[in-house]
Amino acid sequence: AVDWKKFSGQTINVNLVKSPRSETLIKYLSEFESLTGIKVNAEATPEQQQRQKTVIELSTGKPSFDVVHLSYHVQKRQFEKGNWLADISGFLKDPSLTDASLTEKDFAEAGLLFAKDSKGVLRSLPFSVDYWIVYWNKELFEKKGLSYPTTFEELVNAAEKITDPSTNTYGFVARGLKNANTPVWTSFMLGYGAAPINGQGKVDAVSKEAVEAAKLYQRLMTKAAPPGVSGFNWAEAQSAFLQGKIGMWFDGVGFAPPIEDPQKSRVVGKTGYGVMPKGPAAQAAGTFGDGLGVVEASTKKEAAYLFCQWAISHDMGARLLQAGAGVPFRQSILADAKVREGVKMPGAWLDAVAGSGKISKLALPVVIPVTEFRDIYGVALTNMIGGADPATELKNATAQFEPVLARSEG
Amino acid sequence: MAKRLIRRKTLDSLGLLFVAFIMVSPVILFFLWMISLSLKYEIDNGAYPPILFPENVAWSNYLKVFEENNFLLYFWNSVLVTGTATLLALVIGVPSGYGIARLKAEKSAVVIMIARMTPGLSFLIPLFLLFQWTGLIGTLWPQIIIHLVVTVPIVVWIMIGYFETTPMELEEAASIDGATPWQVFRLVALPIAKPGIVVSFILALIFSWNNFVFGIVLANRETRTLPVAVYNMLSFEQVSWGPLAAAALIVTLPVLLLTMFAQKQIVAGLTAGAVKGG
Amino acid sequence: MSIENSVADAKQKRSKPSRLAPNYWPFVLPALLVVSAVIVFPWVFTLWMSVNSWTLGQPRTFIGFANYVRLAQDMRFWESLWHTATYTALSVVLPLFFGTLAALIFDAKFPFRGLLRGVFVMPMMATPVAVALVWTMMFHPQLGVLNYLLSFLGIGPQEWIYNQFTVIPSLVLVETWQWTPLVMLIVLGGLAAVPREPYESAEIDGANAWQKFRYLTMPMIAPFLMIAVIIRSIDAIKSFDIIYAMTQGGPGTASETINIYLYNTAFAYYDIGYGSAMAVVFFFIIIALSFVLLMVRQRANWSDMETK
Amino acid sequence: MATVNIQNIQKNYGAVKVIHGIDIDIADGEFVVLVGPSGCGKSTLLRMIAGLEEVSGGEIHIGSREVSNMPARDRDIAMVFQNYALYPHMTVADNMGFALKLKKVPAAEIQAKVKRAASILGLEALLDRYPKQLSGGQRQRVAMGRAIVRDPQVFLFDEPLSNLDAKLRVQMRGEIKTMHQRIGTTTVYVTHDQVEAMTMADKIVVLHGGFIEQIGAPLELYDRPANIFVAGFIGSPAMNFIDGRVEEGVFRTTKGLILPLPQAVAEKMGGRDLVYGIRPEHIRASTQGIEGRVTLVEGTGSEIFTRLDAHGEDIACLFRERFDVRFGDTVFIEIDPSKVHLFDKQTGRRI
Amino acid sequence: MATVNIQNIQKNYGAVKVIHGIDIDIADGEFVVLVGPSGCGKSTLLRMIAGLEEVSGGEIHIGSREVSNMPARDRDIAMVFQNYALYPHMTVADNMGFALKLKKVPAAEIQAKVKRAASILGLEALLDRYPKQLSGGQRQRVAMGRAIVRDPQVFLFDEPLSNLDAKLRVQMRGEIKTMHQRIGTTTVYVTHDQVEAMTMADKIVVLHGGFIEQIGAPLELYDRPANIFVAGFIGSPAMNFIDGRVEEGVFRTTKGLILPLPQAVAEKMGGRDLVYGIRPEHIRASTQGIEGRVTLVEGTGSEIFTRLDAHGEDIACLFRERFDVRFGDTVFIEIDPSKVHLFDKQTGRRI
Ligand SMILES: Nc1ncnc2c1ncn2[C@@H]1O[C@H](COP(=O)(O)OP(=O)(O)OP(=O)(O)O)[C@@H](O)[C@H]1O
Ligand SMILES: Nc1ncnc2c1ncn2[C@@H]1O[C@H](COP(=O)(O)OP(=O)(O)OP(=O)(O)O)[C@@H](O)[C@H]1O
Ligand SMILES: [Mg+2]
Ligand SMILES: [Mg+2]
Repeated sequence: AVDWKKFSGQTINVNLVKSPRSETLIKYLSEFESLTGIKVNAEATPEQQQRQKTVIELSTGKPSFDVVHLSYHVQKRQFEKGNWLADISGFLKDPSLTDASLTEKDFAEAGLLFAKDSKGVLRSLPFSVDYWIVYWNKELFEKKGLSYPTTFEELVNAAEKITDPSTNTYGFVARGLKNANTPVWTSFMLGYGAAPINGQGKVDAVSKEAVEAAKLYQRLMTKAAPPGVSGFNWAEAQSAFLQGKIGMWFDGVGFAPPIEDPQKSRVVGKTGYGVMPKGPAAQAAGTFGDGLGVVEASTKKEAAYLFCQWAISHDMGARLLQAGAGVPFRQSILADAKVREGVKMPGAWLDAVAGSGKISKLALPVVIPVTEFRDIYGVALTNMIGGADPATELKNATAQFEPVLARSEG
Repeated sequence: MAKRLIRRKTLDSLGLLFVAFIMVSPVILFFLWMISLSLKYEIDNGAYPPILFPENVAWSNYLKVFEENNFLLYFWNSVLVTGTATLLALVIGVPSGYGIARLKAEKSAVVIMIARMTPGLSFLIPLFLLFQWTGLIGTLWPQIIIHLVVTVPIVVWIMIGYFETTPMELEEAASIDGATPWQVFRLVALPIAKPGIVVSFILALIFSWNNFVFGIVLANRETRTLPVAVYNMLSFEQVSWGPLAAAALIVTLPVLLLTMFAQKQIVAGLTAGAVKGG
Repeated sequence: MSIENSVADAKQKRSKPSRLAPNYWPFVLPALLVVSAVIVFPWVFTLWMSVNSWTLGQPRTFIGFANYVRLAQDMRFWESLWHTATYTALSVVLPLFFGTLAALIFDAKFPFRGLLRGVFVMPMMATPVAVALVWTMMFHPQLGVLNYLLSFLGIGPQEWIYNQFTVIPSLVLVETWQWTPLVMLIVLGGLAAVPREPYESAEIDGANAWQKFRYLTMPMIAPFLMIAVIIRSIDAIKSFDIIYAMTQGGPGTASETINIYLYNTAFAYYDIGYGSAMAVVFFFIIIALSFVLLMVRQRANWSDMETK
Repeated sequence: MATVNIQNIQKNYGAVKVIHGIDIDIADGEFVVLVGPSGCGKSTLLRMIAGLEEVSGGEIHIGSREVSNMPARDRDIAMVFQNYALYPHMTVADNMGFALKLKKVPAAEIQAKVKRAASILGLEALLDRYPKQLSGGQRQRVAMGRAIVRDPQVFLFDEPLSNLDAKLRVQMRGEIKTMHQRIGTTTVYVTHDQVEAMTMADKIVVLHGGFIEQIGAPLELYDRPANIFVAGFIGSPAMNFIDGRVEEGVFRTTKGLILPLPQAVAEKMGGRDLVYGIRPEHIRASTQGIEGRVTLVEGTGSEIFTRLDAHGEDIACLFRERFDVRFGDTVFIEIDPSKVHLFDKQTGRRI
Repeated sequence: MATVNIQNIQKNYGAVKVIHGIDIDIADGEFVVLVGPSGCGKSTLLRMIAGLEEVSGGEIHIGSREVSNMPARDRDIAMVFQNYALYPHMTVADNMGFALKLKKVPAAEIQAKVKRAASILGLEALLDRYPKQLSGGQRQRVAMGRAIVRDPQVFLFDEPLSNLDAKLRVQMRGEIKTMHQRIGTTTVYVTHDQVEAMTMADKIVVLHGGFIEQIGAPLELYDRPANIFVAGFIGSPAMNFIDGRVEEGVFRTTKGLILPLPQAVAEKMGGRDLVYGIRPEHIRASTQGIEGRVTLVEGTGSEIFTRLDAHGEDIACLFRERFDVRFGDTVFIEIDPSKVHLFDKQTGRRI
């Protein structure tokens, strides 16, 4: 069994991204401290800042933290290349450190893919998975006599039908702001059976499928989305949806809790949660995820590992899910009927999660300059909302991005 | 006739009052809205048409600010960073303003102005590395030191203006009276420049208090200052305009109070100082 | 007498410390040292990095001026330069206009003047980040209070910072809102320094109110307006907090100024070398701008009134 | 050119009455000096004539027009201010041409007029300078030039010389006088310097506390001051005033000193409490007469000013003869009885 | 108290020579006035004595000490500035005691000394006031008090009266003189006002362009000015200077006017180009003699100042007699030959 008290007395610093997930961790931190006797200094900062700071600190070789929370879809390659994360394969196999229930097999496929580096070495523990789903306003759908779309075609139709600027009502909203909007497009692309970077690591964003996906994006965002959407990040989109003026909102599964909070929402109980409709080539739920890693430079790797392990433990994962704050990567938790019973979110949400899990696909390429990728194509997408031709925009963006990619990978 | 005159004058000044009120209204509107946001639940904050006075007042927004974050610690950090940076700036900036004014050393003033012209961002990485090598990261010192880049130029600039206007003869009189240069400065020049010192103190305080860029990179959980903490209220996956506005209000409140309280001095000092400020 | 001797002699004469005039350098030195200490190292570092290729987490290599060459070919940089120029120009002109207007009003006497002036000055004192966040909420195209207010004037909803064409004007609106008071204070100082007597002369010479403003006030406060222009330009060109907190350069790159692009390059792409080159160029642009403005100021100056 | 007619003019600032109903008649082309101690209301009066200050009562006529409620710009007057009030941002030429420019006079004509005025004042070489590049005297001349160019009905001057040093003051007052002789515009000139008033005026108006003390030609005021105030104000060094009464044909001061009186007067005034006035320059040194101990000697070469303590009375004397006196010496003086002024003790009026 | 000895003192500002090697000996207790036109270097010289300005050459001795390179604070002098330079943040008492406080004199002793000085100057009631609560004259006295308290070896004054109005100036110059008579400290006093110089000085030093023109007692300068500059500078109104040469026992001006000369002089000077100097107050009105047309009249009651155009020469006259002259009148004047000064045309030196 795990010897929790072995590193009692040590102090570790934990650097988290501010989100409902990290808030759950912080909320129950005292449990971990009393369990292990390890003192934890945890701080959660907004995503953008946290990313900047952790990278700067890690690159100096003397980071001020032992555990780092990373977004796989953005930072995986970068962290690998910098050799910033410790190899924890050994810890996972050590029964005095790892609970028997935790095995590689328990993780969803996408999670393992995320957690292991290109050589197959385990560098982090997958913490939470984020599928993109469709939040839909049942009231607005009923009014127009519509039902939840099953294909992209239907999605567009429904969105356009619901849209009525005279009542300030719009059928569809998603991120339009540069950078944040790229995953929307790449998620669509999955439905066309394509990805922006092909298997050889080459950019492939001017394919017919890519252009089709971009056209879909353009159509939805220009015909059915509220004005100013090109400046919307998730926050603006969420605000709009919460006020009941939006038919469908396409974003991560983790944004659900405020929808069911009467202090924040006018759509409590009126919201449907739908799996991403089927595209012409495939049905796929864009998947993102984050994990917890032990910093290579840390001198308290074991204690840090204990923390990571605790964070993704059965109990903590259950709490995460039940609060609607996130979805654990561990199948055993999702499968546990007891856990499912405790979920506070509507059943439809859980169904959407489960349904998405079955068609999960990584939505962003695993490269170092993810931010540049998102920025460059994000600008192209924003331009499309402004009316630019998708094919040309994508071509220009690709021309810009190729050298960046070459520089970083070369 | 006199009555007619008086009536015309009051009309004039009422007209001016009206125009001034129009000019000020965007300010009033803004702060009113800020207060309103901070007192509403999310559901009212997103409402359209907007609600100015909510039915349910959300005092909890303020509670949340103090509960969820270590706001008191950040407040204290801000006080320490700003206070120390400002006091240090006075300690070195006031004599320097004096020296520059007396030396007519415009060139040294330019060096100090360059600090003002340098984009703040370009300090960040080098200084972060520097502070890490020196092991200061994790303390408040990096922020204090970097805030000096903000405070010292303000103090020096305003003080140059003040010392240039104090008559040289006073100091000559003092030196004839037997004062050493240091005594001349301490016993004569300094007391006379008191209003300038107060103003530069207030302004340095305000601009240091408001500084945001430096804190993003140099501060961590223990050493974060208020503006950064406010920005950190933005959390992923949860809009929370109410607490955000409450936090924003809490940060600006001390400064706004100070402004109201010392507006005469600030106006006087800034007009005098700013005029020199080119 | 040898040449060396005479050189040494000359040197000695020049450096002969004046025995009577107090030595003021000890007063200046501490601040000079502190400021140099804080800025010199960053500058050396930045200059050195700008001739290197260095992305955080990857090895650093010396590449000479390649970063600068890349910069010259970087469309996004040129675009940001253009954004910076328009942003700066607008952020100078508008506060200048409104600030002058406000100064003229607050120079007159009327009830509650002090109070209103105090309120008017508040925006420049308020914490920019806090201010920016509240403005963001007010700009929301669907739910924001600004569109609501506009609807009373019969103006349809605007997209404000959410539209690539209106984003810079909207940001400038905030910038104007925040920094008009500074201009007002400077001009107020100018008005206070303007002698009153010429107005009586002008009255007797037959000038009406507009003529007094046109021929006396304007030219006499011109030097102060120049100062306002200089201060405002330097601040506006470096503007960061507001843009960063409100749009981060978006939509697209429609509001990406050099400072924001610089920030993104260094802190989002971790491309320190390239970012440093950008910082160097940016700094020289600021210096050049200040220099030009100072020259203009010297020319536009009918007197050195403001230097007394 | 025009007459200026001031009728029962009053001025209050709030509850404070500053001018108490004053009448002055100024003839066409006359040079009138308003003189009086600081704060007596000279500037206020002048500014009311100019239209820079509103009247609280009474009327002002310039020529045949009632101007009391007319704005300054319509009164057709020109004014030279104490500190000249030049437009600091305009050249000398622009300063002088400004009024004409406002009247939309063609540029060529403006230039011609400015040139003419400049040549009168010897400013030709300075037309392109800015005020701050000028000396005090030059600025003063520009201010006058600005007035001349307009060819107004009335010139107003408010202490135009008080910012100049002594030498320049003497020179400029000559120039102003000469200019007036040449162009003959009606002029009202304010000063608190009685030498200026005496040397320049056709007519002096002595103001005091918002009332007129006396109006008259300079020598009239010197020879027959209407009251103690005017007597003390006009003449430098100031007249000696000694309290006492007329007894047995002489004047006996309260301290017991005996002073001479003209015969005729002595007979009429017996027994009244009076103030005895004698100007320092009307006292002669002598070998007999009134004895005094010297308490101050100031010699300038051409004159010797001394103060004597005579029987406890402090008497100032101005001697034109060169003679050797020192602090503490005892000297004798004589007073010319015909130069004595007598004033009523209560009212201060001349007798 | 001490002597002050100035030897070959020079001062350059960069390449500009402002003081050209000056020697002045000041006896213990003497009151020396430095006088001269603006910019002649008076202040510079005084400030070199004070130690506020470095000497570029030469030596200054105070008593037996060479002080040329001593900082001001060690020279044991006191100085009164033109605008008094009172410390605005200190009370009158603190202002006066400041120097003693710096010397670490015990507080009780400071208080006593301040009290004594205050009583000399009549400042007892004002000791707790701040400078801005004082009138100009009171400030002036505080500035003197600050000097007195220290009981220094030398007092220096730089135009201490020039900011006061005429009346007060006369009064204060009396007070300064009186104070000097009482405490007898060696004093160097700078002014550009020749009346001040004449009335106050034991010895006057006339400076001009960084050179000494003449050193002497006041009447010496008035009666026997060493050169044209001093002759023109001392005396008010200024002396008339007329170019010409001595021919046949009289002085014939370049324009042909004949002026009288003392017999003895006329004989010696035959044929030389000279400048003829006569003071306006040494010209008498007459019924015959030199004829002139009046170009300016300024009467103050006790005197009449006129300028005459006599045969093309401009002659200023000051008449003490009252007589009626008008602009344009023709009058006759007489010159007392014994009061005539003659100067060499080339060198300007007195002959
Ligand atoms: N705006 C004002 N409000 C109130 N009182 C005033 C105002 N202007 C002048 N006074 C008062 O009116 C009186 C006359 O002032 P005025 O300026 O006319 O004096 P003056 O004779 O010109 O004096 P000076 O010789 O000092 O210029 C003074 O007692 C002054 O205090
Ligand atoms: N710091 C300086 N640099 C250059 N020249 C100077 C400086 N100070 C004074 N001078 C010049 O030295 C000369 C003498 O100046 P100083 O002040 O001694 O004159 P002054 O006799 O006191 O005149 P005033 O009566 O106007 O006070 C002047 O020509 C002046 O321009
Ligand atoms: Mg006046
Ligand atoms: Mg001087």
